[in-house]
Amino acid sequence: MGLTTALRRRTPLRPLIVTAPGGEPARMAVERWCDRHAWSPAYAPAQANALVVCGPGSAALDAVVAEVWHQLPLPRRRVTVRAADDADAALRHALAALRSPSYRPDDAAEPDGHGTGGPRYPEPDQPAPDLPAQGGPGGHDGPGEPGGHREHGEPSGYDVHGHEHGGHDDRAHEHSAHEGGHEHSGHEDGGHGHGHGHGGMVLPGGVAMADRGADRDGLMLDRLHVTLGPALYPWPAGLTVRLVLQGDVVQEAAAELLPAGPRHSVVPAVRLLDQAHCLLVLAGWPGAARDARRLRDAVRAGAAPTGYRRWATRVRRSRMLRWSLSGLGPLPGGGPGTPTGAGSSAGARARAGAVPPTGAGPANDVYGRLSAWLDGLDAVFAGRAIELVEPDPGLLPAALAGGDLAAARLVVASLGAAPVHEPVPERA
Amino acid sequence: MTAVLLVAGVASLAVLALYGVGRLVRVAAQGAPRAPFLSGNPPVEHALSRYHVRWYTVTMLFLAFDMEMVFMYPWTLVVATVGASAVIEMFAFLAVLFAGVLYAWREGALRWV
Amino acid sequence: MVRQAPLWTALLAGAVLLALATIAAVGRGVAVARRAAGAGTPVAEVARLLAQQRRSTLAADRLLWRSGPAAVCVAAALAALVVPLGRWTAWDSPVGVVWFNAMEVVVWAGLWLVGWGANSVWGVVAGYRFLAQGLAYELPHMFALTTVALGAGSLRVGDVVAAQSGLWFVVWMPVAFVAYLVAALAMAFWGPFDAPAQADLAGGLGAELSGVDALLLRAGRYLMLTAAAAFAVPAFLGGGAGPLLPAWLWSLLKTVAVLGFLVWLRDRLPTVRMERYTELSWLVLLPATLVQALLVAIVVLLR
Amino acid sequence: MQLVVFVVCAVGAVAAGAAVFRVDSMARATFALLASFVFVAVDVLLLHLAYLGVLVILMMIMEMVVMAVFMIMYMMNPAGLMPMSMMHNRRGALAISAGTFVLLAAGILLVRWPARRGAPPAEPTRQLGEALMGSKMLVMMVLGLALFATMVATVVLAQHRGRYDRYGDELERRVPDDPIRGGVGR
Repeated sequence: MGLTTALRRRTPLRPLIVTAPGGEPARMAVERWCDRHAWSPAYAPAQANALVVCGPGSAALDAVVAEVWHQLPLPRRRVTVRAADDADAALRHALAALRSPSYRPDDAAEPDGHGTGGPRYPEPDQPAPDLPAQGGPGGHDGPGEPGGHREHGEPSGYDVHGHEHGGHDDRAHEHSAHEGGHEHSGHEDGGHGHGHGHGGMVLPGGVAMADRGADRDGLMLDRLHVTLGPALYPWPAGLTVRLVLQGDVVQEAAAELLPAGPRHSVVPAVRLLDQAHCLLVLAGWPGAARDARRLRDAVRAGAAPTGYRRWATRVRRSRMLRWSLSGLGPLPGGGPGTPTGAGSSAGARARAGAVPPTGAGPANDVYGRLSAWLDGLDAVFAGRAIELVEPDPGLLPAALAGGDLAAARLVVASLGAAPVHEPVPERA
Repeated sequence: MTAVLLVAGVASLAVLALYGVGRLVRVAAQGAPRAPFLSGNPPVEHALSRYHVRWYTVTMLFLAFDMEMVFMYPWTLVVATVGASAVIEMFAFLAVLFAGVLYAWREGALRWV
Repeated sequence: MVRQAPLWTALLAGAVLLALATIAAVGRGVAVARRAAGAGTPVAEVARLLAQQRRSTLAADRLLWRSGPAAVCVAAALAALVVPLGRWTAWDSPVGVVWFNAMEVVVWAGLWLVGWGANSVWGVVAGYRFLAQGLAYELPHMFALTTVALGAGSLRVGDVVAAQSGLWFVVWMPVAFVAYLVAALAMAFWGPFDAPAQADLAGGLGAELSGVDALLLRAGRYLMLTAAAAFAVPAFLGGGAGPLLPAWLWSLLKTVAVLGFLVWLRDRLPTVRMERYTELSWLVLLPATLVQALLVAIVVLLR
Repeated sequence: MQLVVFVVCAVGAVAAGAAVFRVDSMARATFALLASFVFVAVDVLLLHLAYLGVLVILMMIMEMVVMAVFMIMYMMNPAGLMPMSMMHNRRGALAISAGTFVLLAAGILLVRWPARRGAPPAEPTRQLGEALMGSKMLVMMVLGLALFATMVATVVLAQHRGRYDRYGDELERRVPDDPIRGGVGR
């Protein structure tokens, strides 16, 4: 085990950041900390070795966090960063623990013992798979070690073919889970339209098979229910978007928000730079995203945003960014068939409510919204005061439907707070 | 040919060796399967379902155009010896295929979602 | 000019490929950190992934899932086999150009398997996204390779190098060279073509991989990028030709230069969305490479 | 050495081919078929038909991946998660396959194979090119037209929205009306 210790002494911290509502300042501090070490945050639990929850906890978020925590591979560490000032100490502590030679997988919980909810599985409204016979929740070693029992707990419920394990308990569990799956998959189209009729069969892992539904071309296709958020990075804090996918195309979308957390007075420039950072990360432009993040951190620290001009010019001039992002997530939607540009007239925009006035020229798509942020930033750094309008999650379903899964994340990221100010003339 | 078998074998062994090293130094054995990542929500269905691709016409265009590579590679060897007729024949062939691509483009086969 | 080397050099080719891929990863680490200390990042990452627990997902197709990254790594090593190092080549195949093409296509199968096996929506979408990418980049890539073979009148990589003794192919086949570089990025799902492993899909192909499995996928990506950069040297940049220095060193230097360019490009460009790129590839890049091939064919006739 | 590789690949090809019908998952079935083709390709390479062997690998990977796309789009339970059988009409299939096997085996044994005359060409790939540009030109041209017909036919059959949907009934629109814009034009 000497080699393991030696290898682990060098391990970087790769946090999966979960932001609670009101936890944005903490998240920015965590990102800044990672940036200083040149470590990029993880996008999924498999890639992470630390789960960093930013901001105050809430019951709704705790359940989600417990589920994600369960998916993190060992070695892992859980960290709660309630406020921006805690970030440095908490993360250094976690890193030291991950690197410590005395690390044992079992003391993987976070030090302050926060969060007791075990992973919900497979459905919150279903009988828990942790039947007492398998030493389920009773196997908790204490409130400070959520998920720790999974290392030796019920493997059979998760197996590909439950019947291989043969146990009588397994059968009972899978059957109950199966019924739950039916309930869930049936509620969308009001019936069990299973093309393959698996009624009464053992479902692998207690999860249902995808059900069919009509798509917009009049075909019957398998539809997949995918939930984005709240434990996703980068992603607006507390937002949950439920999607119905066929292939990778979003057929339906619904959005909901967790109750708002404590409000922080946010400098508009920080907010806009942060949004631009998230959007650029999702647009796959790491260089520009990094610069946006550093500018944001400089502004937060009260320093001068040196290099803003260069960065803004680079983003504006990028033809590839315009080529990739324009036409995505048009607002207001008349359905996927509506062409952008001509359709987003001022009247239509007014109907949609809090849609940012993006100036006369650009269409109200992802690219247009990014341009509006840049215009807002120009105004701020030119010394003018601007106001931000909070985004309206009610706009999301129309903006998401008809796009693909990747576009969905870009559209959500683009619907951040928007500046209201005298529109700066668009430089083409 | 022997070199191919040798490299394929050694590369596969290297992959296995990497797994072996991982086995020696890992902190814990591979645990029970986890639910796939869905932002902290439990899965409703298996992701492995009938996956509807919307670019299926592109696959057919691709296969048709791709067939022509069967001829194109040997053709490159004999252009110099056969002469102008080889070039004219091959590019006539390609022009016919490209006309098919243009038709497909006009019908919107290269756009999806 | 390029000659068959003894059998053991086949292993040397693999070792050189691995070394160059490591250089690429180190370079990437430095580029991300924007300081020399970033060079340690890949080493630390390897250490982290080796020690990390591997994981599996619910109802995953483990056989297919695990064979994907391994297939990509092995294919990259096999693709590099036909690349001559200076005056020597480990395998002087009469159809070296086609061989490279075939090994590069293994990535299609490998990455789709990685995506499919995990039973995760991110992976499945990412795997299909790579196929869409493959359908878009492959034809211009094939025509670029054909143009090279046409210029040399041979599918043997050694002959391709010999045919460039007067003038490098990059000079009179610039369109093919550009198409080749675009395909090199796309086959390694690198730079602007990293949509299958991107943040918007929570890491896509790698969304459910940890430990050695994740390490292999990343290694396969760097190996493929390196193999593609290495093949550009005999195909377009005159192989080991150059003044003063020995031929093998020129081969290495040119490979590092191409590789450095590809790695540098990563931070410069945003990801290309496939529904945009497909149309561009079929309507602009494909005819452009066809015209390039026609021009080269005419030159070959007149020569 | 060659014999060992040949036998391994021949047996592997048959085994992988048999696996196609033994596995539940469409993905596994497709890739078992691909493995079978790759084994065959290695055997072709052993016959010193370098181009054909490599071509089989190249084409079959692309085609099998495309096949996987279509299989998974149409077949239910594509991952084999639910128990099912791909066997239908066992008895008939058994009779047909046994009959075919006997016929082919009898053919191998009964046909008087010609003895080799002359030496194999030094460069079979070049021979192939010469044949294509010479005596087999007609074949190639007919195939070109067939491929063109394939393209047009698939587009006609598969494309949901054709040019009249995109450009208007009189084809009067300058820019097409698509659900999402493409990479060229709008």
